[in-house]
Amino acid sequence: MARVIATRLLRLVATLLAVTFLTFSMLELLPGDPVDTLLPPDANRTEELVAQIRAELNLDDPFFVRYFSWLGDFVRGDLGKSYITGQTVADTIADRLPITLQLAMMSIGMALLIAVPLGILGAYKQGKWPDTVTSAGVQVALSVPNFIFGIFLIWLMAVQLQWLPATGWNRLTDQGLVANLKTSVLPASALALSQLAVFSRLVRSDMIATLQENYVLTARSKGLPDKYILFRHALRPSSLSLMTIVGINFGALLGGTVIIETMFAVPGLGFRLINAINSRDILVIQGITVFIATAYVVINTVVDLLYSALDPRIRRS
Amino acid sequence: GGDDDGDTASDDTSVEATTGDATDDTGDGGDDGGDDGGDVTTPATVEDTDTSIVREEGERTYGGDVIFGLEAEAVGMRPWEDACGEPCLNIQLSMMEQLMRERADGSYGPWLATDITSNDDFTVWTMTLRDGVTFHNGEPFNAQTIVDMYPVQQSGTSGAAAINAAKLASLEATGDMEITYTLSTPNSAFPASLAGVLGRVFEPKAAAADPDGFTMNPIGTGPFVMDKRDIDNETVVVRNENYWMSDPDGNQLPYLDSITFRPIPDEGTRLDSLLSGTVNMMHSLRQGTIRDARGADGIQLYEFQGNNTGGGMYNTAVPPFDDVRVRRGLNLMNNQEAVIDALGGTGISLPATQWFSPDSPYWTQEAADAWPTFDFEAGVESIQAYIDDPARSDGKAPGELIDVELSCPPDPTLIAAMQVIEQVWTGSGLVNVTLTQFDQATHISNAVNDAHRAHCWRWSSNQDPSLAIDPVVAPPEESVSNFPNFFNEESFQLAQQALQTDDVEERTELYKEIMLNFAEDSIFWYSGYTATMVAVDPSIQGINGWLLPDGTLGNGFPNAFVTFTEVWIEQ
Amino acid sequence: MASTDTAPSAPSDSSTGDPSRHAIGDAARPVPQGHKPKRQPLWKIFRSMPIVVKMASIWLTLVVVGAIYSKLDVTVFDGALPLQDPNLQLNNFNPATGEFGTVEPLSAPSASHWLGTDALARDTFSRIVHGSWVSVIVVVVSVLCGVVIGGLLGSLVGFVRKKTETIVMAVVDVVLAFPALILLLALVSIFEVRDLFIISFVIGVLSIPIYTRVARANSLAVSNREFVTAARAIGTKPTRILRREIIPNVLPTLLAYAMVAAASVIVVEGALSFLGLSVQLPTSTWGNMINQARRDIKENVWQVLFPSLSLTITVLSLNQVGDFFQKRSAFRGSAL
Amino acid sequence: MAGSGTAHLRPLDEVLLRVEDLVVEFPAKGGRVVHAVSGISFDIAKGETLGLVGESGCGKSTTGRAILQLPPPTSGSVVLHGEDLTKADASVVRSRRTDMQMIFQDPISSLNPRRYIGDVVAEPLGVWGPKDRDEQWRIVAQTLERVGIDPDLARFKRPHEFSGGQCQRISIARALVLDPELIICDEPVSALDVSIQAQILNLLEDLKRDSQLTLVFIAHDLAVVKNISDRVAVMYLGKMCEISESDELYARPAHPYTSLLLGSVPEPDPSIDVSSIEVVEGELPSPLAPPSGCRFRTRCPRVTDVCATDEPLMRRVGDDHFVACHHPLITPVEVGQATR
Amino acid sequence: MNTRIGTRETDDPLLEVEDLHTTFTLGHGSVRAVDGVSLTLHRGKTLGVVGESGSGKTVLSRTIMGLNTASNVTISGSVRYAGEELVGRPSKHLRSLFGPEMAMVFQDPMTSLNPVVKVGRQLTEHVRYHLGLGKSEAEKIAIALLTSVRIPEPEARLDAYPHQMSGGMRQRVCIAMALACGPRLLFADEPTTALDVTVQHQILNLLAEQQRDRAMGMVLVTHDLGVVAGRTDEIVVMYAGRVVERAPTTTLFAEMRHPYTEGLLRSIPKTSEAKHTRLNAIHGRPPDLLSPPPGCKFAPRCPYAQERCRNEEPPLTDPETPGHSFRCFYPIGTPENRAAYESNLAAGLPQTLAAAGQLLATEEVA
Ligand SMILES: Nc1ncnc2c1ncn2[C@@H]1O[C@H](COP(=O)(O)OP(=O)(O)OP(=O)(O)O)[C@@H](O)[C@H]1O
Ligand SMILES: Nc1ncnc2c1ncn2[C@@H]1O[C@H](COP(=O)(O)OP(=O)(O)OP(=O)(O)O)[C@@H](O)[C@H]1O
Ligand SMILES: [Mg+2]
Ligand SMILES: [Mg+2]
Repeated sequence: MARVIATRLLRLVATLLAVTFLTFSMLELLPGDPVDTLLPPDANRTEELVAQIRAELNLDDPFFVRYFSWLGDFVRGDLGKSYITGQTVADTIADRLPITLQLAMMSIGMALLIAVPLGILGAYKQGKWPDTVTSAGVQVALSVPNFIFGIFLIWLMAVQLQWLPATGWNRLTDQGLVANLKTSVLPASALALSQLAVFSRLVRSDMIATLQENYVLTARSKGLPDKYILFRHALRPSSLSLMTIVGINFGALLGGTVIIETMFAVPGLGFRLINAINSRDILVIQGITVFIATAYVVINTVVDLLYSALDPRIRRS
Repeated sequence: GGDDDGDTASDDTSVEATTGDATDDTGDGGDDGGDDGGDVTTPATVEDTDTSIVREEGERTYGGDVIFGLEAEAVGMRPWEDACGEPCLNIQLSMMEQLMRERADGSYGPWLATDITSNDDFTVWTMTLRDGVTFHNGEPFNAQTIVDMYPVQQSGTSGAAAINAAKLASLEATGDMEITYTLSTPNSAFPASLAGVLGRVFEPKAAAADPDGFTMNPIGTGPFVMDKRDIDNETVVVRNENYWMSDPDGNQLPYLDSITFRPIPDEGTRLDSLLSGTVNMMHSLRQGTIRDARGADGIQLYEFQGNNTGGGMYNTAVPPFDDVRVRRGLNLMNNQEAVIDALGGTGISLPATQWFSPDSPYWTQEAADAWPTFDFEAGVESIQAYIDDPARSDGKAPGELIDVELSCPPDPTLIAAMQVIEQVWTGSGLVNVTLTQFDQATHISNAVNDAHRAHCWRWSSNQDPSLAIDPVVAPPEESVSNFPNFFNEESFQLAQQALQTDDVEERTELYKEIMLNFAEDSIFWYSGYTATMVAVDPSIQGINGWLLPDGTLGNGFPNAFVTFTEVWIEQ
Repeated sequence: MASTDTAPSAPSDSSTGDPSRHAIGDAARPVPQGHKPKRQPLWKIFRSMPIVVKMASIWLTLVVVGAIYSKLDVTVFDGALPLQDPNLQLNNFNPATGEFGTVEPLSAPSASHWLGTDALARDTFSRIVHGSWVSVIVVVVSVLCGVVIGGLLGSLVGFVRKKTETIVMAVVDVVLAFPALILLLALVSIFEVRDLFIISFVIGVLSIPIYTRVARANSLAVSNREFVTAARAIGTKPTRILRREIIPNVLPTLLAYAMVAAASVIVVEGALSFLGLSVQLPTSTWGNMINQARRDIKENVWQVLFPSLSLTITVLSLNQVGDFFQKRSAFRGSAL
Repeated sequence: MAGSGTAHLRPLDEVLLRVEDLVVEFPAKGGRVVHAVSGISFDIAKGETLGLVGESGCGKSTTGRAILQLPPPTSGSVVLHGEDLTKADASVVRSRRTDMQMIFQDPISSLNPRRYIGDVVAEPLGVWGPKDRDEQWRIVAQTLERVGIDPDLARFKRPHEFSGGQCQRISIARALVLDPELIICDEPVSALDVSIQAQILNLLEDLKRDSQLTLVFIAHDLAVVKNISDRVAVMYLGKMCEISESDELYARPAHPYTSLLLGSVPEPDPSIDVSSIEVVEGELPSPLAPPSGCRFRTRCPRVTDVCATDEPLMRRVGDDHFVACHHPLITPVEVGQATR
Repeated sequence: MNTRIGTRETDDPLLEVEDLHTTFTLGHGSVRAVDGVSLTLHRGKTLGVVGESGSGKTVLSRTIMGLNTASNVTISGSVRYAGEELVGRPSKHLRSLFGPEMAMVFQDPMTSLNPVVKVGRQLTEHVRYHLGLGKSEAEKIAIALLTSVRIPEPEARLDAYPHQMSGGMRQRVCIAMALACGPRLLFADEPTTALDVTVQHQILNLLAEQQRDRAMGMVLVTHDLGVVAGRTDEIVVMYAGRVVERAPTTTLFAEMRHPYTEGLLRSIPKTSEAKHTRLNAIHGRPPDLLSPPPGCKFAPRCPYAQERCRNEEPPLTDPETPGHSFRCFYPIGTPENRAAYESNLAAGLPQTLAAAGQLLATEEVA
């Protein structure tokens, strides 16, 4: 096991190097002087300012020298600062990450909560009406883009029923759980819908495969009740690929909440990112991108390791 | 050199003028560009909207919180550095005050100043400051403050531009509470500059000590104090218990306990947020939102049309726009009514003929009459004349179509306007139109770098006309902001003259002449005046009629920014 | 017993251009010729579909036909066909007077405008038809990209394993690490890319890793099958094994997956449009129709509804058809 | 036993193939090594059928594949026609594969499900044979007829349209199409029903008789092996136990393992009292950590101390009967021939 | 729920199956996988079921157990366990029988254990469910069970996962699991097919031993005549879903009457025969159950088949020897059979030539 972890970590480091390198090159690929790209168009472009930026970014050094010094800074948590807001990128991320993280986790949690029972039901009643109905529902859910579902949610829950606020975000740390939930439920639901669909499809198909396994027949021949078989025998072997997808989705959500965050005015990473993109705040774009990519890689590694911890077959070998 | 650079973005208001599209463009630019024309189709609707400024009656009560949905986050809070559009002004002015403010009648009255006078040729201005004002951090406000602010302003992007536009050469403290400004050239509109970035008072020691930190923790003298700033989420300001101003009945201002500013970029959800009670106040610079808000129940609307004109400009340095026949022809073909009609801005904003809306004291009937309004046949004729001219400037053979590249930022509403214009121009059978879109930043830098042809633009300045007009009529080689790259000696002289008098009628006359020249030279095309809106829960009062310290009526809520000193919530 | 009757002109598979075809030796025994079975005709496959999948494939066909029709209309017929692109002639513009027609903007569905009109009084039905072009191109280009490049890479590494695999999969991991939407956003907005084909291509490139993974997994499974060992035992060159044995077995699954992936590609374009960052306007795309109509949603909900429905139904259909073919190819595979 | 030694090898010029000291190891997780085949030697004369039996996992398939260099063995030599394939170039090995072919256990999995039978069988010709397609098809058609498949019907059919037995015939046709000298049959009948299995065994016998084929026949069913083989080699955990002419081996097993194996075969004869038969206790040890000395010692009824320390070498116990055991059931014949 | 049915030790049969039919409805037709099977098993006896792949052995045993519950299955006929009719009973009732009354050992030990559940739990979960035992009691039972199937270090094995055991060991666990509640009837569906001969021998011995000790009735399903030869009291030979011959073991091997049984026996290579002994393969291949031939299902492959066989299905007759019945008009060892053979040989019927060894293997399959 230690060996597995070690090789996995080694791979992780290699991947991270490549990821950071690519992100770093982003600035390089832009046409023109990087200083031009970094400064807002109406900036007071004094000689000192330009010189200062060049010095801060070591723009006069060769590319690789700059990459490694940037990488060093990155490892130390220094991603530079925005020349538009003046805030450091690290602060920005530290500020936004909890929000996006919560959204991602909540939406995955909500999706799982509904998807797993649905998927099990579909597999258990395969071909019968409960399956047909849920499969159809899941298909539709899968096909509704989340921004469309978001519009609908706001219209229904905020404007018509006035149950939940339409926009905004109450930080868990400041306003407490209830207030936080009020603002987080809608965007999380909007994000959850398509995942719910993916998850329940996955659980259903894996479960169907599992239910055809001989060991399920064995369990039935032992006279165990169906519910017991479904949950104690079939669920765990059926949820291994679900775990991978949950991991991948989780990583992807860190960068995938852009639209929903903009729509619900949720001040997460995505919202900041789209603002940065709109104002061409390159260092912020770069910083957030490299962070998300890094997080994605790390999360997937962790999921891989967890996966092998969960499946005794893999754990052994 | 530095002067030219300064011109590109003169003072804060003119920064707004040039980048106005930019800052709000994510949301609004388009509508401004296209919306007008209300008067032609249903003028009644426009008149229905009561835009007169009156002081509200009613029992003022203390307490209450306002949650204000803004169309964008105001990232920078440094008046000397950051461009500040409408969302930003709302936040910034709740905490920082200006030396002067605009009155309802368009003149400027003192706010943190008590008085300002000039010498005869408007080159030296002496201002006395209000006594007994302190900053949120307890620092006193006095002449030294202004002196200390000056180097900070000079070092900042916005500040330097504002100094430049105001023609300010130097200043000195001529007393404890007295400042003397010396200008490089006459500027009768200097008080207007002091109602902008130049006059926006921030605590200079704190600013100098930690310039970047100021964005998170701005310190001014205003009625509200920064409480909590969570960028992109909410900025909370709370009542300044030591605020210096009282209402006419002697009650200490402000009435509100706090204001929470929330950026909600999505127009639809912003209005939904108001309708669902998530926020109790919002603003919008989009005509479509105004229309939707008009249709909604249970909210109170404040609409405003100021010196905002949407449209575009031609780069006359590039053929065929160097020929007035082309520009005039294109303008004559511009079916303003159709542009607005197609946009659904009908009944909200009026078609534009000049840089001032009929609300403005500078609006004149002559200028309106002189503008080449829609006359398709005349337009076709004008362009035909150019096309048939063997000496046509674009070097093509007589009879060949002219090429027009029309460029706007990629806002859906602007695109809609563009499409209508494209349709009419193409419809003449004489023009070959290409549409391009660039994001806001590129759009502006294209104009700055003269990489533009026919270019969407918005002139948004609720301020003295000189601030917006001067850079445009200045010689192109001296003024980067002369985006049309056109020089009319007469207009230039007229603008100079306008700076040498403070007589409103005289100035109106001068600016009218400039507008007539604009009509003659056709270096711009107009669509409509841009309406802006503040929509609130009906219990929120005091947005419309607030008073300057001298008891005169302020100018309401120009460009959807709200002065919160006297806002209260009706119980 | 070998039957000896020959069909002299029996078609043999790829040997059609072979000149020596009729001149084979061993005159005593005519060489038996098999009859190459015809590929299952499309209508037969269609008939075997469940009703929902039938409807889905009809819808997809309509979308493709609509896309081609609209392109023909714009390029060949110059807007002369019915349902012309409303962007060509806004609201019955009259070029003699410069006046526009009287079509009501934001109207509800009616006999003259089946799906109503948008804020510019453009016919929504025509716009949806014309908007399908973008969706179709995005799907075709990106799927081609993914299937060809990703499929090849994945099949290759699944078969070759060793270092090649390690390297390719590492690269795949890296590309996969970048949030696709963000890269696209950055690319489109910073690099000013507004060309439909380039955007589609970029989406395609970003989807390569997933295809590579799918192809690799299948290629791994196929490579472990004994017919691959058998081919090696014959002495077949690896490239030939790849071409003849691996890829034909990987492809059906990959294509079925592509159907499902295509659905998400359409949504990505929709999302880009929604943020105002997709192809050059005024080109109609479903995404930008939703985006443009959204500001009028309180006035007229139809204009958001119809393009959303088109998007949703297309995605749904792609999923359905993808599922169908996946099952079909799986059945074929396992029934061996 | 599992022993080594080469006492049983015949002179090189008498044999078609000689495998000497073949070792195949696979890397396993955690840096360990699977000792799949550990020093096996045998030879096959032309026209002979060598049966290879042993329990699952003892390295039969690995041996078969190593002969074809799929993958090449870790060490040892595979001499075909006097040429050592392990030392030959990859391209030479590839071309030598025309002389050696393989038939696999799972008839269905060994045919590409997406290709026509005609193409599958023609594949070796596509690589090595005439490039002319009609010429190819002529050969393919003849071969299909030889294995009892109607070429006309089969040409444009896919494998799933045939039964397992037919698929196995097609695999055999593919192996035959290049006229190889040696065919390695890796459990070609294990997946087939008894009634079909007999058909295939008969077919192989017929082909062998007609075309002077040399076969290596791998199977775990001792009865099948006996039926088809001239000589039988018994393997245990990567080693060779016993090799002998087959009637002799079945009549007089010399190795305790062979004897136990034979006893375990269920005979369709109700008169045999199954409960009296000796049982091999325990299970096959892991090839990751094979026992020292004789590999069978952990389950052997005749085990002594020497078995744990010394590896038994091949000794002659009969005419064509060799065994690697310290305590064989038949006393070894005294031969001077020392083993290396 | 765990009351024992028919506790009287009488001579009534433990299991009686009568005219059992199992039909799978598929999209393109229906498969009669079990087609009118009848059999009887007495307490403490072993019944062997033999037949080729696809002949319906597995479906038969699962149908008897009531484990064929897919929606496309139609079952008719009667299954009586200790006198109680099981066909048509709700699955809840059947469940209460599984374990204490009947149990099953499946073909493939590699897949019939849940890979992610510890062996200990799998061994006893149903014991706890049926008998309502506590954890520690269950553990004791588990250890006892593992010991009884001769798994070394049973305590340590409780926490093992199936993949940590060899195939033989897993099959022992499966057997222990089936025996856990002390069933009176055990189905063993090809319990050793996936195992090596040496291990197969061990497992079969183990099964026989347990059966003797517990006086269980056992149904041993296999395709290997060698397996049933020494270990069963009675044998049922199945072909294409039907029973073609049924007899006490010794009778069957001594005087088999059905041509299929004969063919089966003759096509098996035997170690006692000399090398290169030519095998008498059964010609052709088993029928497609979707469209079975009319008449006798074996007729197309039968060396003795006559016109009548091709049109008319022979009944399962029970002529002279008690307990021996078969489905054939021309049973082996009768003059009619001889005559049929001669005439077929003369006519050059391929299956007859094959049986006579006069047909080359290459010509067997048309
Ligand atoms: N590619 C491989 N990588 C690692 N180990 C392998 C590989 N191939 C075979 N082995 C191991 O080598 C040993 C011998 O395997 P082999 O397939 O030769 O046995 P076998 O005698 O053919 O068994 P069976 O009767 O099950 O086919 C086994 O332990 C197997 O797990
Ligand atoms: N669920 C099912 N649906 C359709 N047909 C089935 C199903 N299960 C079994 N069959 C068919 O029923 C017939 C009998 O199958 P069964 O599994 O009982 O054979 P078997 O004698 O056990 O064979 P084997 O020796 O291969 O285990 C086969 O033709 C099979 O295809
Ligand atoms: Mg093998
Ligand atoms: Mg079976």
